[in-house]
Amino acid sequence: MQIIFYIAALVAIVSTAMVITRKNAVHALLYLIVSLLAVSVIFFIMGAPFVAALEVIVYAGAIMILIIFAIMMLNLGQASEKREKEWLKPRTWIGPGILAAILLAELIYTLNSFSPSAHEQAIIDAKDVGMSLFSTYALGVELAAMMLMAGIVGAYHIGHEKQKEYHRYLQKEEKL
Amino acid sequence: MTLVYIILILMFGGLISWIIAGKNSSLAKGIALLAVLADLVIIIGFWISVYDKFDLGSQQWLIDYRVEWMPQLGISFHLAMDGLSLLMTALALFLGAVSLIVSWNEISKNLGFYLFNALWLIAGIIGVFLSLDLILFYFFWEVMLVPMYFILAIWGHENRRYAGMKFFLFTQLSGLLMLIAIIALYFIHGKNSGQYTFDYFALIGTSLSAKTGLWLMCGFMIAFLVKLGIVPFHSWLPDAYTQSPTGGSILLAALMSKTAAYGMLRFVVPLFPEASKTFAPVAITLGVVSILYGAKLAYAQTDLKRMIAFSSMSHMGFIMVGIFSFQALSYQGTIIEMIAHGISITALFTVAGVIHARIQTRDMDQMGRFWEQVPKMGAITMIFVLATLGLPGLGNFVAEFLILTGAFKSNVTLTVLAALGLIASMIYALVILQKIFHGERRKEWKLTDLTPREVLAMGCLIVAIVWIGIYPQPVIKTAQPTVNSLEQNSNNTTFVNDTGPTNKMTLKNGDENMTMTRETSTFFLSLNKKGGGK
Amino acid sequence: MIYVPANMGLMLAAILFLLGLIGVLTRRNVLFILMSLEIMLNAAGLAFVVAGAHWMQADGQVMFIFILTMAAAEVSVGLALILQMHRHHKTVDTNVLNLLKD
Amino acid sequence: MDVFQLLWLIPALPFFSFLILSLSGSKFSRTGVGVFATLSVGISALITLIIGIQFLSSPPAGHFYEQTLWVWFDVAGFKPSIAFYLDPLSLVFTFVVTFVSFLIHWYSIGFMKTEEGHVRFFAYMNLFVFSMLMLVLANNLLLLYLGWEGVGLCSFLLIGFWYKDPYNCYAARKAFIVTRIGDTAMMIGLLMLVKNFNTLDIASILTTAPQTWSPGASQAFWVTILLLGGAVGKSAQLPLQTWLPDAMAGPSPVSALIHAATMVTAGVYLIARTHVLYELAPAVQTLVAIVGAATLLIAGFSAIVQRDIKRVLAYSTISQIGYMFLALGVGAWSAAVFHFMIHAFFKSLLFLSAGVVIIAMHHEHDIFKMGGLRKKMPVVFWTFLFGAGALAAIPLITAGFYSKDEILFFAMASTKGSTWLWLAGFVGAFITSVYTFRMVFVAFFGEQKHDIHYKPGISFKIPLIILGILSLIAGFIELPHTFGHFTPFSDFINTVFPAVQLIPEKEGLELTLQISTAILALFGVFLAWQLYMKRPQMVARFKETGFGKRLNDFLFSGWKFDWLYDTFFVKPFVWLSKIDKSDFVDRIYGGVANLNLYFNKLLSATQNGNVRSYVLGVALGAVIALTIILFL
Repeated sequence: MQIIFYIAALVAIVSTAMVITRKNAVHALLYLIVSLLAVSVIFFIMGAPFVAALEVIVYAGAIMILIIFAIMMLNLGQASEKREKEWLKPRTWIGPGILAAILLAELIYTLNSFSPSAHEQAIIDAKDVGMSLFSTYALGVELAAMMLMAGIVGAYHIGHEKQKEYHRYLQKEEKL
Repeated sequence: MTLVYIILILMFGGLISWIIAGKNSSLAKGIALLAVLADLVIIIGFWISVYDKFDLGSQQWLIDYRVEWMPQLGISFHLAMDGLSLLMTALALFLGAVSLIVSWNEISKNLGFYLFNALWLIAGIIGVFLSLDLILFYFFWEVMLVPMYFILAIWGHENRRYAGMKFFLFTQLSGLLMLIAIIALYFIHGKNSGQYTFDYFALIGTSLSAKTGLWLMCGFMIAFLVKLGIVPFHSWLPDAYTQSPTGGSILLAALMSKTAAYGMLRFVVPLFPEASKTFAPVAITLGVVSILYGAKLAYAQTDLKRMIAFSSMSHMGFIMVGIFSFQALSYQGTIIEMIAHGISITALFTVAGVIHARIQTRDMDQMGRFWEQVPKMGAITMIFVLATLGLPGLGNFVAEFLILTGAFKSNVTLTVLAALGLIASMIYALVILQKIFHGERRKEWKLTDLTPREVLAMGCLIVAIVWIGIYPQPVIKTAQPTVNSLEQNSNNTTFVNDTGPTNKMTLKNGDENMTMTRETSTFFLSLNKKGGGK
Repeated sequence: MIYVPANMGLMLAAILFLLGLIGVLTRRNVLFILMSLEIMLNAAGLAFVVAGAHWMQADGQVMFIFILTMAAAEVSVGLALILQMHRHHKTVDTNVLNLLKD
Repeated sequence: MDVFQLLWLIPALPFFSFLILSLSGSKFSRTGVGVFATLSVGISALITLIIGIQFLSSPPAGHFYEQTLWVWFDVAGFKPSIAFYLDPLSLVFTFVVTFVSFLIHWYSIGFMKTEEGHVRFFAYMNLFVFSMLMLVLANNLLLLYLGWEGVGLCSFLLIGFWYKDPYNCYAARKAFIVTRIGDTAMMIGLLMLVKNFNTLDIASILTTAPQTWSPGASQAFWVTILLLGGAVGKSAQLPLQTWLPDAMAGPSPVSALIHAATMVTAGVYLIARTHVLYELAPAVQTLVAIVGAATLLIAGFSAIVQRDIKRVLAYSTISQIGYMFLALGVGAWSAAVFHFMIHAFFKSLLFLSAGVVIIAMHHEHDIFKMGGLRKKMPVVFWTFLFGAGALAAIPLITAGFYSKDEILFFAMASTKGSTWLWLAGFVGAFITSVYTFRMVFVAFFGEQKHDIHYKPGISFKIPLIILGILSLIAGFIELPHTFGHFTPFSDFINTVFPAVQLIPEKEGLELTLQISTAILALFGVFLAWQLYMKRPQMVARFKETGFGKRLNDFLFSGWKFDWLYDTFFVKPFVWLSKIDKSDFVDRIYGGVANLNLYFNKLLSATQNGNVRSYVLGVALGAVIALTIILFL
């Protein structure tokens, strides 16, 4: 039944490739969601149902929605699609492509050098994860909480449109 | 303890005047001057009290003060004084006092910090003259550097930051080379004798192979050559001398360059007798090149301070020639030159500062016929211009004559070339006098003659230079024990060199080194191998 | 619960990661760069989970959760920045925003 | 009391006077300064006279007296002292220096009456007298060198006395530098002497040298040639003679004292003082003679075409010192000293008279703009005529005849002399009388071209008259064999010098030589009269021709020596200074700094603010790091 893994992997790779080549942001985002869902499938078949669920809920759900909101606020239209076309010239692909190819080759070379023997698998469910998370990694959880807090405050502060306090005659010119 | 007090008085004086300067600037200046003068009185009192001892000639060291500092590393707080360091300390205090007096009104911005730097600089210089532990020596060497950098970069003239940076880079880099050499010497000595120490007396007998000795000596020499401003390491010198405020120029040219000459006499020659013999022809050649090239450059300048700077460089060439001739005559000449040049260059920079304070320029093309308005300044300048060109009866002549006499005994051709420097020095020296004080009036200036305070300072300098010119015997007598030991030291080397077995050993060492050079060109690797071989 | 060889899983993670890297390197639109970053983070998380499954330990998943948290925080701040950038400079082109230079 | 103990006062008095004048000269009255300075030198002269009489009446043991004041310095057995040495040679020089200085100081009181900076003038003059006395009285060569440089300094200061004119500054500088070149040679000579003898004490060098060196030793050769370098510099002999004509920029008393009577003869003194060394180096001694002969001719020819009265005198000074060198070179030591003394009298007289004329003519130096001064200024005319007569060696009645005649005779008859040397001197004597009387006739005869607005006062006249009388009668203390054979001077001074070795067969020529020289001198006067008084148009016409013009220019510029030195030494040096003003070594370090800056620019180009290129850098780093880990 490994074929499921390979199909899911293929879907993930193809959709990811589509993400980075799309001109329309919304299309790219949809492909990204597909890719995330595929990864979620892989998680599930590898015996990690909890994170599979998280992947769908948090990643594909919350985060992607956030990005969609952002796209909406940016209001990128037809013009941006045209511009994307200009920016995505084949020339720009060459360097990163070669680099990535080299890296890939090296990784494959490394990963091939160890071939794990098939052994029994166990499902690690939410309970196990939770036990580990709140005992061994309790400190990490605290830190992550702090980071999230900082992220929220930061996002608010940065995203907040500052009140401009110019004289009313100047406002028109100064408004960007 | 006297030696510690001398340094501490200066350091505390500097601190106190820094603190006070915000409230009462003239009191701060007074305290600074008082600290220097108090030291000067101590030193002169001490000199008078020991003056008769120099006749015996047996005891070189007058005071030897040593306490452990970091015994684990073999570093001790070791100060000592012999005739040479006595003379140099007295000179440093005398000229330090003069430099404070002549720049009395020059500094207004941040006066307290200036006084602090000036006093710490003098303290550092005196520390260099007195310390006999190599790490302590290096410490004071750096203590000198930092205040000087501040004086140059904060209170300097228009191009001060460039000059300050150049000065700092040159001296710091060369200082680090010296530190490497010091540490290498420490390890070699430790390996040879099992006693790891930075103490001068212990290290003085370290036996080194010809090549190692040469390398280590080069580490020391480069630091000293840079400070002395010898071609081709002089590049920082004109900029730093020119851009400093008057007090800074005086301390730099008159005192700091002397620390290098002192270092050669105290460390290079005794620690590396054979290497310095080997190096001597190069050193004398560099000295001669400095004399002639410095004089030539001096002639070409229109900036008064720059010209004086190059003239100083030219005179430093004589010091090089004197030290590396290894003759009693030239050693004495070198010591007198250090003193006489210190005095005359102080006076010349003072004149440059005095003129700059009055007309805000150093460009000699804008000066001319000053004698008409300021004859006193002209007459005083003339005396020191004459000293610079080596007029008999003034200190520099005695020095240069003795140096040349000694050098003539060891190398005729180079000495003749060095003597040509006497002609060259006259050519540029007369330009100073005639462009500023004689000739056409190129611009209308309103000048005021020297104030009594300036006349007093210059009067002291005149008395000193004439005294050295016509009766230098006290200086010679004081330096005699040191010179004796230097001479003995170089004579010993000659003796060892003349015997057969040593020659063979040098030859063997040479072979060994040649193979090593083939193996690796890195100096430290070869050092390690040598240690391993033993 | 299917057995998946760990090297295959890691290879997938590597491929995804590199695709994300290519995206970061080639796209000029800052929004796409952000998405590509998400891909890379996700790939990293995948690698952790694969490794955790291989060793039958919960730690891999714990790490994934941390990464997830970080991604969330990063995306929120990142999007806020993008919005400000668009507001002030009327562009989403990273090449225009090169004030961070010598 | 032993009068010899007063010896130190002779140089000390002018020195104290210098100190007092330079420290508080402005407090004196105007004439007070001059009188004070003159008195100090006068007392020195008086002490010299007393000591001289004592020396003559009861000479000290060994015909010398030594007085040590203190040890200058003492290093490794080398121990020069501040000490004085009095023997007949230094006594003669001291006497001439103090006496002539005294007269010139006296004269200067009037001369400087209206000049600005008179305090400075007298202070320098006193310093000069002090230095010159140190030079002649020094018992060691280092102290002599002190005086030697001191007189050079004073010459510099006094040539540039009117410092406002850049030309005077140039002349002063030139004099100091050119003589310094010689001085440096001399300094090297001193170094050699120290190396060989470890002393610079003149007496001990002169006694040990013959024991250490055999005649013709190379050491002796080098030492003497280096000392000769110093001598030719100071005495303005070939090839360092170029400074003296320009030195005439100074006031006339200065020219009289320094550049005629005393300082320029220091070279003669030096060679005479170290005569033992020169006898050990016969080649150099011959060179001295050749230098003297060549100089006297070159300077003589140049003097003929000069227009500036002081330049004529300057060239004649060079030429006369050439005679002294000639005498030294042929071993006629006492003749050289004798000529020095006579020359000091008549040349200072000539300069002082010329100074009066110049003042009277409102600072006009050109003799062709003078003329007819004979009637307006009779005293000056007569004294000038006496001086000129002595210079031209008018037979029998002038002192110059006796001294010059002695030199010419020895040039021929000494074992070290030759006919060629004599011939040079002989031709020189002829030229001398031509140019001397050209000057006299053009300036004092003919019609008056300018008004005289100043009559010399009595303080001018007395020194002139005294010197004029001396120019006539001083020669009688040394009469030749053919003419009385009365030689107290050489008897006195020959306690220092060995007698001249004569070639027996030439001894008889003396009378012939004397007569021919006498006739030649008179013929020269006649020729000058013909050329410049009777037919001046002849000379003018000759000057019009191409050759004549070029010859005139060539001689006028002093045989183009200045041009030569300018082209080969001065200009290259100045050029070198100009192109390398800011030190090429500095450029090298600047280059290192610039190279660093360049690399800095290269590296900072990578920091272009483009986020993606930074990421690229990270990726590249990852590739490299991985590659290294995996494959290396």
